[in-house]
Amino acid sequence: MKKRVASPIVLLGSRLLSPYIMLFGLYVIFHGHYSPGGGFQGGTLLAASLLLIRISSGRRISRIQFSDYLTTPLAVIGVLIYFGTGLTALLAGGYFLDYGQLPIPGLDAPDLRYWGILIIELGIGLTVMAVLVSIFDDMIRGED
Amino acid sequence: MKNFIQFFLIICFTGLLLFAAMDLPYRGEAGNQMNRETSITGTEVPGNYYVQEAYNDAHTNNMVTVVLGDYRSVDTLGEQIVIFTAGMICFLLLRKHEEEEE
Amino acid sequence: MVDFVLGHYAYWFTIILLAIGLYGMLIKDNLVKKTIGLSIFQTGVILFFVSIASKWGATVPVKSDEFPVTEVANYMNPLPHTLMLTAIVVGVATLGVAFALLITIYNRYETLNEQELLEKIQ
Amino acid sequence: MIGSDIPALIPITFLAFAVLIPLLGLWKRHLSYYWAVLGATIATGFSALGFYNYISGSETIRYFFGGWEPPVGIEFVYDGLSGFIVLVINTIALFVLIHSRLIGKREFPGKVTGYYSVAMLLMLGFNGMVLTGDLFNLYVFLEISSLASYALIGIGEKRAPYAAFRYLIIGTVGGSLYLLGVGFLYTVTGTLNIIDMAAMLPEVIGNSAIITALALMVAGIGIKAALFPLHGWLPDSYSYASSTSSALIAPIGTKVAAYVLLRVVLYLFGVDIIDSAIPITDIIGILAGIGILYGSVMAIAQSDLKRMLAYSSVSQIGYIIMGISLANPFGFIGAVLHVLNHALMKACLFLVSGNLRLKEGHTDITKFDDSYRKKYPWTMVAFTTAALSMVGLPPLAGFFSKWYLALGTIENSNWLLLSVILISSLLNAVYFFRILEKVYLRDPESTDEKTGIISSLTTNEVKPSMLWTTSIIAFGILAVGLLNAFIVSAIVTMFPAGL
Amino acid sequence: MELTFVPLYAVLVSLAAVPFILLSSGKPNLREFWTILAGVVKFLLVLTLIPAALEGRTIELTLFEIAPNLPIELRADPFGVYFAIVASGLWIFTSFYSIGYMRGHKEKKQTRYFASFAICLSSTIGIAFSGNLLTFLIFYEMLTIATYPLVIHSENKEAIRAGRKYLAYTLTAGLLLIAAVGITYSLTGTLSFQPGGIFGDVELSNTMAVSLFLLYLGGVGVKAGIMPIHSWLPSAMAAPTPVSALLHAVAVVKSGVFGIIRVVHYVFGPEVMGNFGLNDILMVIAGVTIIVASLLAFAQDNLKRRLAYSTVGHLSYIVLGAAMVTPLGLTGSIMHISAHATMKITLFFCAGAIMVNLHKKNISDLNGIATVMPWTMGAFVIGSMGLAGLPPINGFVSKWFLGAGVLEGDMMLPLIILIISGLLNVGYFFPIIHRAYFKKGGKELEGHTEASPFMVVPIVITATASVIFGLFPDLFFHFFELASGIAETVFNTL
Repeated sequence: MKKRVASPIVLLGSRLLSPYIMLFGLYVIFHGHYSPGGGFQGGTLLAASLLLIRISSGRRISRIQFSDYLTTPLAVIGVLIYFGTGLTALLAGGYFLDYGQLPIPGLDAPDLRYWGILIIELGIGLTVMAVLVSIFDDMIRGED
Repeated sequence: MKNFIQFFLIICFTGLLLFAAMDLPYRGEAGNQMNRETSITGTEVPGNYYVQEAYNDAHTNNMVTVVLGDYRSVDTLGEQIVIFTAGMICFLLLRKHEEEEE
Repeated sequence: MVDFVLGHYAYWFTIILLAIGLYGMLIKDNLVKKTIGLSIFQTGVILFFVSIASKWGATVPVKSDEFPVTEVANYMNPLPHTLMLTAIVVGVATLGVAFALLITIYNRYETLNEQELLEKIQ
Repeated sequence: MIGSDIPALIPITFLAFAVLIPLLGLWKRHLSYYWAVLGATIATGFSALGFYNYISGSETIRYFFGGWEPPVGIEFVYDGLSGFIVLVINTIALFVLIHSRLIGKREFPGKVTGYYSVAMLLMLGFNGMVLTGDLFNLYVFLEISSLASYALIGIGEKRAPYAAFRYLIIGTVGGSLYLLGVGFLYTVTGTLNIIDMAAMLPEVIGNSAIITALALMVAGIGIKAALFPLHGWLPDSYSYASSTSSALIAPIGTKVAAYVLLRVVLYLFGVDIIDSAIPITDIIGILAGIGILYGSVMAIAQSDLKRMLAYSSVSQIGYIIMGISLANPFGFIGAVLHVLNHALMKACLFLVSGNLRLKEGHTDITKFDDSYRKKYPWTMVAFTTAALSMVGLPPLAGFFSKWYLALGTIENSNWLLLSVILISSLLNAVYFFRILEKVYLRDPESTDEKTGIISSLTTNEVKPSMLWTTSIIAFGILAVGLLNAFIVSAIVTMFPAGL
Repeated sequence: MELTFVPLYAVLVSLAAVPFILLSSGKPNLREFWTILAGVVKFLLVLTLIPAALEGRTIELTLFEIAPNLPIELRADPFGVYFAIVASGLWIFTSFYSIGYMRGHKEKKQTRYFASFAICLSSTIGIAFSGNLLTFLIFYEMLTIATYPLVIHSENKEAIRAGRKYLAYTLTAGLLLIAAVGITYSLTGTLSFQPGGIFGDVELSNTMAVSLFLLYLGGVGVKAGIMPIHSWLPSAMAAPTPVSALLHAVAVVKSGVFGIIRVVHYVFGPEVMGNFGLNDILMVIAGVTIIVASLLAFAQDNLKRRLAYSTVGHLSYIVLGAAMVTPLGLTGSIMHISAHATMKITLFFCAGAIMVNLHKKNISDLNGIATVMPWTMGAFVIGSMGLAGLPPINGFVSKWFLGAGVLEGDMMLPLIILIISGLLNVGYFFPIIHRAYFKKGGKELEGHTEASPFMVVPIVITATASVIFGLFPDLFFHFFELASGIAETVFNTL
């Protein structure tokens, strides 16, 4: 790349698109219970919105939006959300990942499962987003 | 010569798959094993169970989500680990910390 | 015979995809093309799974009030779809690792052509 | 309480540490090693506890994830066999990880955090593969372990990434073939659970899709296990990878794949089907035989220690697969025992090569001489023990797996494979005694011509953490040899139905 | 005294000495003290077993199971005790002799030498007391490995080549033995040695019996030096002379012939041997070996090589005796184990003494040395006379019984072989004696005297022992009584 900043039109266009893609990604995650969708699909869309900015604006600006030091912790947190949900169920006396045993008062087993699935989908979405961004970042930097 | 062996390999592979087609059930027929009510040995067929019980078990309309998130949640955890592994691998292969503290 | 061919029509495409993928991996010299072949090969497998999930006259596996869930024939089999979500993610991860390796290879040898690479390694 | 959760706890431990290491690595990077060792220790503790429970009479544990009974849900099956393999691989991994501290500093500085995290993921994948009772779940864990091993191999010498890339291509094809096989099986039976499917397969035998599925699965797993014509990725990968990676992957990776092959052939399809309907065992028996000879011959031709060990792995895997292909009790005992023995021997040998590489900077056999014995006396004792065991001299461990395999071939009246076992022992002797002769006899360059006294050489043994792990594994080879009656009597309780 | 554990102690005592030997590597006197101590203790332990063996009692000790239904089993039956007496008794002499030889020769790496020696002896006693084939196999392979450092001791090119050859032969043999043992196990379900064989009720096909026998023969025959597979033995003469003496006249080769007798009479049994004509095979091989080896011995100028070929020939006497499958033949064959051991060790000791003292290896250089080394050459004369079968040396006794066995079995061919080979023995030993006594020595002999007492005393003792046991075979150790008792047990159980 010769110039540090690419064409302003591209930058503007992607800045315009990015929030909508992100919003759609969140929709896909949360609406996964009722229509095709879920954590992976939504997480990919979230990553796409971040990567769009990264591609169009270069490293310096995109870091302001989403620092590349955040990716690994976020990915770990995503895994930990899933893992922690399973472990909670295990500690509450059920099998690992048995959402029916989650210690949330006032809900019966099917509803607990409903919420359990939602929680893990969030975790997945977070991990997928963070990992895809981190792969992109690593590849851009090359091997140093 | 080398190419010949490789083409031969491809042809063999294709032949094997064609051989499998002889007894493979037709696409989309209701009588296929995985679409039947009970299996050969009388156990539950998972595909049917998912369709019938998914909503009762998790109050979720999307059966794929229930299978993914609940019935086969270990697969999904594994899948998340796969993607996490890919991230860690790119981190490992491509990035390096400058200073090594002790 | 006609029944046989028509009954398996999706399967024939699977075989073609698998053969193309294998061809790409075995014959092509460029490592990126090999990776593409690999991807096609995996896609062939995914296509196979998705194709066996179908039932004639059934709808997508999202519960809707028009079709009672007690009648299994109303819905496609959700299991292969779920499995393939996983397989797709595995494929993506594999591609990611493959490209990371390709980058390191390129950094060291400045080529991705297998013949040149082998010469440089010697 | 904890006993029934063990099948889940072992992989969970690895998972927890795999995610904690990068997180804590942000805080203090050099602690990663200790976290990894801690994780491996806990997991080994669980495996030992589980196997102890099994020995003292507890039943097979079927762990239903999410509380869903198979075939609806996914289960982990902790029976004697999987418990045994899990214990073996985790113990080996623990020792290799303890051994790895200085190698890490030397061979991949600045990458320890990622390295140990990926190593934990590798072990997670292997444990999952061994424990799972679901065919598709097995694929997922297979891919986790494969991806991790590509990366661990890619960290190494200059040529390592290319070796890793080739392994990636071949390995992913293997995974896909396996998945395609699972697809055929699912199409015909409608289930993915191994126990469930094993009950159905006798009903549909003769179906061409099932035969193809078996062929595809054997080929796919055979790639991972480096079964003879599919072994092409192995020598490069093992010889260019960093010492720790090869010490971790060589003893464990191919063994786990061989174990999966055993599960598929003897448990999923079962002895009856294999014996009567499908002649797959004859084919893999012959392939294993060729592989044994080929690996040994190629090993003789190598001048680099690690490369030689890699080819020797090809040959030793052949033993395990031959044991499976015999499909009789002695063959089974031989195969399972050889998983343990070969894991110990190969781990010991690769650790020795790691020690040498750290100290000398190379593993070139032609440069070995008498000074090595003076500089690294205990390392060389460990090497000698492992080498003699590889040759199959009693009462070391290697002899006994050969003994049971030989009994297995005799029981099948398969004289060809019997002679393969014997000939390959001789070939092993050739390539190991070649080194031993150099190490103990060849006068070093630094010898004073006139007096014949080696000048200025003192003991220069590796650090205790490396020395002790190597020595303990070497001692383990002897112990397993002497105590193998106990192990075999445990293996006898693991027989699949119909044996 | 409770004897149950004595065989175990006898095996372990020299193994236990190994750490001490290794630890005291800097102090030669202390190191050699351990060796001697272990040797004496081992010998005394073996001696305590003699009374029981004379009564025909077998002391059995089953250790832990090393494989299901296959325990490590030690069994001191008369035959085992017999072999153990020979091996452990001669170890003491060899130890003394080694000290003299190694110091006289200023060999390096003496610690390794003595340690390997101790392990060798443990393995040999282990072989003697093995109760089943698996135990036998384990000790047999241990012996192979422990001998290797001894063979290559001088570490020159020739020694290394000899070591390779030795390993190639013996490891192959070990593998054949594994195969044979495996087949036996799958046929009979047991591996225990039993007088009269373990194939009692098993249906054997002809091919199976013959090929199994050939496998066994390949397995134990290599160490016994039977003819087509003997060539490691002359090569291994590159080792220091005490090694040649003990291992190639006593431990290794005798383990081989011990194994052959075990296989013939305790695994196959006389009946099976006869039914399938296996004894004929063995007899032909042994006969050919005796004649050819004796002829080859003529061609050797190197003294040790000539002795080696003589060993090959004499080992086949023992094999021949076993192959006759008659009680007297077996007695003679067992007697020849001890007879040949004492005589051959004398001869090797002499060769070593000449080499250390005069640095002479070849027979053509030996002119007139009897004047310098009278004691040594006197012993040499006794040894060679004994090997030629002249009374009153113990070689005569054993040959006598071999001959009697031949007559008992009504076979002509072995008798002819025995006679011819006796003449050949005289033929190849006589020139040596002739040169030593009747030719005039060169100038280089001046100033030399008899070798060090460490060496001469063992030589004289073993030579005397040959004569004494020739006159009184039942003295001290009751060799004859034991041998005939063994033959009785084997053939009574028919």
